[in-house]
Amino acid sequence: MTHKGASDRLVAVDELARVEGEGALRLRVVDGEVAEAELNIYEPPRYFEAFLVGRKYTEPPDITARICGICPVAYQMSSCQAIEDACGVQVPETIWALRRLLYCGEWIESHALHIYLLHAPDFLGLPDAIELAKTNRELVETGLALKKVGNDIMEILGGRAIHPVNVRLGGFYRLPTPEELEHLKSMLRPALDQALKTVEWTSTLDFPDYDCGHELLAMSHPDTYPIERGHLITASREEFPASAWNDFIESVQVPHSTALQAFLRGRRYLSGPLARYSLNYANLSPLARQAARAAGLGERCVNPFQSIIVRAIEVVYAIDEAMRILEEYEPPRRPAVDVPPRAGEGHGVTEAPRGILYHRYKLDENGLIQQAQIVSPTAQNQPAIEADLKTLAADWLDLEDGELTAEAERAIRNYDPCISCSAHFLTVERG
Amino acid sequence: MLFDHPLPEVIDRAGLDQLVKLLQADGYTVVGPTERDGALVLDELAGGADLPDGIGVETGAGHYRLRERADGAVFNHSAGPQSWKQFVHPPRQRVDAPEPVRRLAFIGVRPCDLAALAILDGVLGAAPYPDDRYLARRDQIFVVAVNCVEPGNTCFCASTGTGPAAEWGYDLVLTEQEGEGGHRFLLGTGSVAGEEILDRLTHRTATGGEIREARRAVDDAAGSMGRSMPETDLRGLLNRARGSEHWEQVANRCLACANCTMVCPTCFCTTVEDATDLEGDNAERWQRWDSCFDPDFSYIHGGAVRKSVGSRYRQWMSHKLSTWHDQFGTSGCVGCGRCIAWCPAGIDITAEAAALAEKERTR
Amino acid sequence: MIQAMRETARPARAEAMVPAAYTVVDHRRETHDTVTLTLLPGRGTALPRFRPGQFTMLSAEGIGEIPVSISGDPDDQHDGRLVQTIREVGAVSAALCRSEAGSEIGVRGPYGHGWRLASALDGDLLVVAGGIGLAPLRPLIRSALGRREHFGDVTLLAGARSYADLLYPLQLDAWARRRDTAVTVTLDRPDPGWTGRVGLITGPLAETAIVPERTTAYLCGPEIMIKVCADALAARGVPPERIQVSLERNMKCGVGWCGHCQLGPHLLCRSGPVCRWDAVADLLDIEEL
Amino acid sequence: MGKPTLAVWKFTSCDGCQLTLLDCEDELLAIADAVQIKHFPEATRKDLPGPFDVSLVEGSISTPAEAERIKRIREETGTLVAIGACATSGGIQALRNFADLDEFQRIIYPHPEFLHSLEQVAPIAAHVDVDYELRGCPIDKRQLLGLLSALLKGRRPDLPKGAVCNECKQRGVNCLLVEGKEPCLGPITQAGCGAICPSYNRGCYGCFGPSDSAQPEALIPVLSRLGLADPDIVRMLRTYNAAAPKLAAAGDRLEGAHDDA
Ligand SMILES: Cc1cc2nc3c(=O)[nH]c(=O)nc-3n(C[C@H](O)[C@H](O)[C@H](O)COP(=O)(O)OP(=O)(O)OC[C@H]3O[C@@H](n4cnc5c(N)ncnc54)[C@H](O)[C@@H]3O)c2cc1C
Ligand code: SF4
Ligand code: SF4
Ligand code: SF4
Repeated sequence: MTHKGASDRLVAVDELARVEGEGALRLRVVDGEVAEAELNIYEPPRYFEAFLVGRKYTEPPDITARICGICPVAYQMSSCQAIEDACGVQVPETIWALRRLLYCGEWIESHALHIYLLHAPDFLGLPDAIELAKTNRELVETGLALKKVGNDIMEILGGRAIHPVNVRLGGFYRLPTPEELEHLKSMLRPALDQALKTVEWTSTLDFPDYDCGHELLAMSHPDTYPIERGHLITASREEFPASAWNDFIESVQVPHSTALQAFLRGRRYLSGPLARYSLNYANLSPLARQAARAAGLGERCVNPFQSIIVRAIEVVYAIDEAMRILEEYEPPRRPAVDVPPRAGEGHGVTEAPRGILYHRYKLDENGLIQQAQIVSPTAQNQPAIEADLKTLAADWLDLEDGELTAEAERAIRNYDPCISCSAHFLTVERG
Repeated sequence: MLFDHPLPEVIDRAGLDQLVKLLQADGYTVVGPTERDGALVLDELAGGADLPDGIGVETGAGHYRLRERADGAVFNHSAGPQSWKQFVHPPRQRVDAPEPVRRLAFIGVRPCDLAALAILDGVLGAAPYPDDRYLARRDQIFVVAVNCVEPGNTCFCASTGTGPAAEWGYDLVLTEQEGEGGHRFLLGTGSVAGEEILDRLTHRTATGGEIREARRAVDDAAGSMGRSMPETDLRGLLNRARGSEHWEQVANRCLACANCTMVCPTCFCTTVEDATDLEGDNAERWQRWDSCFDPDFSYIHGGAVRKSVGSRYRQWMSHKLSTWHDQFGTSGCVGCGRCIAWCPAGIDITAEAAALAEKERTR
Repeated sequence: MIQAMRETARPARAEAMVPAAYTVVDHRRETHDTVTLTLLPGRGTALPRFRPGQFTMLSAEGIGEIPVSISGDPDDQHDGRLVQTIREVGAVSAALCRSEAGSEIGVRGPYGHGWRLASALDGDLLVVAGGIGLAPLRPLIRSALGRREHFGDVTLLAGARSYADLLYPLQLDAWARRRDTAVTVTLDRPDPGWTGRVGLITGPLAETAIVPERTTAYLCGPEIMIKVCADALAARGVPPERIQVSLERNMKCGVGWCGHCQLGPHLLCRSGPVCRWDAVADLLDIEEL
Repeated sequence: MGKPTLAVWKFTSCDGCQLTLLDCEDELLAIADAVQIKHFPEATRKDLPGPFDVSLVEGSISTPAEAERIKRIREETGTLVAIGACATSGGIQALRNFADLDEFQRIIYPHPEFLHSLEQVAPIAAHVDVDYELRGCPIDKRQLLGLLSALLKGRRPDLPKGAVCNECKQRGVNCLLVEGKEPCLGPITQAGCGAICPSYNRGCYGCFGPSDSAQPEALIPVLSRLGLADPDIVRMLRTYNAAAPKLAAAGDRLEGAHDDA
């Protein structure tokens, strides 16, 4: 048994709750100092990159979606992009618009899930949203309604909310009908209000003062807030295209994790809402910026606890953006352009709700996959999460074990880690 | 009874649009063939323009393609994936609550499908336990039949005695003609309601030549069916074939996917399931199409009676061609060919019947 | 598919599929898995009188509907009462078996062709029941015993797995005590102290003296039992048309619309469940028909 | 009598099937009213001890620790429902059953010695008795709600065993195979999704796994006629339910036929 204030103690949570996938947490205190802080990812490995080898180039959008039930669209978009890149195919803007719309659906769904069902209970000292609903049913209902709008977009555009079936290389299997798009518009309008209310409500929560000192990595696009396209930028003004990924990012295996951890030229870094927001504030829609200001946020926010506000702002943005896309929608001439196979290598990178998702494929001339590499957001954020834990834990040493672990879990949930997808990627062998 | 009608009338293509409009004005939802996703389906028509002018079909075993026609014919196609069954005996219905009934006008019912409706009437509409829901729907239907002048590759209604001429069971009957004199439809009436509509249509009287041409076209159709059932006592043949090893052979090709039963205009089997909400209040009872190919179809406590695919195919084919007679006094097959065209494996009921007949002959 | 619900004429009903509400007035446990319910109709919902061998479709609301034979006395149908004996094998039968006195269940029927008794007039009756098969035969026996003078010998053979599984033991006892009725019970697994017959029902059947040309046989039980017994009787010269068997197939509607209960040419809900052996013997020989 | 108790468990999987429960936005609070959720880490920190009236089990068994854990869950559970392709056939990760695990580990991890994997990825039913299976990658929301309301009411869940084709025809979706548009696994795939893919002009890729009466051998010639080469057909059969015995066997035979040639 370890006690509060003891100078040597080990605190562990075997099964982290309200995160996607299976992870554990370990803090070791030696001589009154936090000696180790580990986010253990023990999710069993599934070897995706291995069995992708030998599969056909048309398959990764569906297969890699199965890496993560929470952000399948991210996998579909990054893989489509990488393979289209390898095949040298340009997809028309009209199809990009639909892809972005689908991706907005995933952002709305995933962020609403995290804000209301996973993260909010932490601020209120409750075990879950069901308890929250007992005191504030309306609030939870708002969250669920928002989440549903995200799912509606995915169901209509993708056929279903989890592992959508309508995405293919070059575009879609079938285009949405005018009635379906009208229906979406009618769903989105009321959702915008709910999203704005969400920003307002999240901004009233209590936040510890804490600025993480991590490097930030996000995508950037000259014209828009980054979702499905762009190049990479850092807070220290480095810029590189997806194709240079492996020159900048290195993946390392650590014994306590089935996920490989990623470092940017040796530095730990943060990707996800805070990084996106802080590096792309100017490209948010006016409404989203206004909501941010009203919530008291500046153009930069690096307090992981406040990520809940930033997510809410991104939901406003995604709804706003979805409505814009629908207003400006012009049906593509064909649901998909042809993507004939050729030998080559391609890179794809997109912004999953919880951070950057990188894919790389090497194809032979028949379109069979020779090599696949996937770097998931949580693999990238894991070092940053552990660093936060270590820093923050120093302030918690007076707490009882139960309280201490609750605080630690909360620090982890700030990142909306998706452990299902973080386990087991990254090709280390080359060639 | 086109040819018995004192003097068939004639309408042109615009008259067809007018017919649709008149029916709509009378409160009917007009349903007819229309193109969707590469097939001619039966769906609500906004107007006559939704009809498939100039679209033909090419069918075969497990094969269906649309093709452009040289002429503008509207009704010369066969064996679409749907039948009128879906409107009178819908795929899903609640059986424990009343349901509003729509007035439907069917446009383009081919003789085989008229026969199929008559068969369903005999199955679901007959005493002592008529399906009131079925009858209520059936009651509200206005039927515009078309005589068949261009059978398809999978058609065999001539050998089942259910076509190519529409004999009865319609309010109006059309015979489509092209060529000299333009695109036109000879129009006969089969009911008072049909005559009333005819009175309001722009029409003229058919010429003797037109009537003779129509008669010849339908006669020719009888001789140009893509397929035929073997000329034998099918009822007895299938009765005797229950123990045949042929069923095993079919089972190797059959997918047990139930497509044949779903597309068949006379297959009527259903199952019933109860549903409740999470609170457990609000119980509902739903009926939905079922199929003798479904593993649970013959389930009784302890296991299904028909476990093998062969026994299920035997059940299906025997029911259609043989035991239907015992149960309902007619054959269950009207020769529309849908089950042949829409079987992904291309299993052909006429070929299987021929094979059974051949086996019996050579034994 | 057409969505619009434009013109609404008169609403469709499915009279034949809507159950009448009956109240359970008596719930009697017969064996560990079998219960007999006595049902009374609600006001104005009484169904037509039943004949021995007919069945009803019983509903447990929100759970489902199943066919169950009527096991009550056909000469006691006052107030429209129905007596039915149900063995619990799955969800619906379990829910019905749980229906305590006072609860409501849905009933449709009575349906089907029952036992033909008139054709047996002045002859001998041989009743062979296996397990729950005694339930649909009880109304027949009661009917016959109520008109005892019209028949010659009346013999009942009943089989059960064990004494604990035996249906209506008191009733069987009472019949056995009548001088004009021969009752033999046989158990597959005898309990200690059981002095009666042991083994399959085919044993006592073989030993029962019959005059084939005078005998009408009534059989109900597992299909395999029916087959073996009917074949044995036919072999002993009982005319197949005078062997009556009650058969079971999946039934969803009970009125000939659902197609599930086919046995070759038969829709068992209409031409059965009681069939003449000459009409079904060949069919039951064919596997998976 | 207290409320029925529910537990949701995760094994090797993507979380998508349990997310389906959280995706029942309109019903989630009603579910929480109707049952007591004892264990569902994705949604709650609360973690109450068994027994559990109903356990929803997601994921396949792929490590020795998982094989132990599922036994404990079975012991504490009344009705155990395996949810999703991973839990009912092994899921996509069972593709490694067809390959050399050591080599797989080497491709991805510099230090494979840190990993603990069983030789074979297996469905739940390979390790313990399963009462019901919800198929699909992911499961279908309506089927999940139907199952829960049926279990709450004591009804047999309505889980059709026929092929996806039933749903195409009942929805009025035209057949892609017969129209020669797309290869489709619908005729051998268990119904339940509502024929989503065909309704999006795409052939079913079999995420609900083989139907009860699936005859993959009868579909192979149909796919060949559409121009698929044998390796393409093998890949089609071997994706989301690769280890389902019927699909695995058909794929093996087709591959074997090639090796001989
Ligand atoms: C004419 C007739 C008379 C019957 N009489 C009696 C009786 O008096 N007492 C009695 O206990 N049982 C009787 N049965 C059997 C009874 O209907 C089944 O035991 C019951 O349907 C099982 O339903 P379940 O939902 O409890 O079980 P499950 O095994 O879960 O059955 C699921 C479904 O399968 C179907 N089904 C299963 N078994 C049968 C079956 N044997 N017959 C028809 N459908 C079945 C039903 O649709 C049922 O809802 C009779 C059956 C028939 C056909
Ligand atoms: S059995 Fe085939 S040909 Fe005959 S009516 Fe049915 S679908 Fe048409
Ligand atoms: S599209 Fe596929 S699932 Fe649908 S009917 Fe055709 S073969 Fe069956
Ligand atoms: S059609 Fe097939 S692949 Fe598509 S969702 Fe349904 S079962 Fe899955």
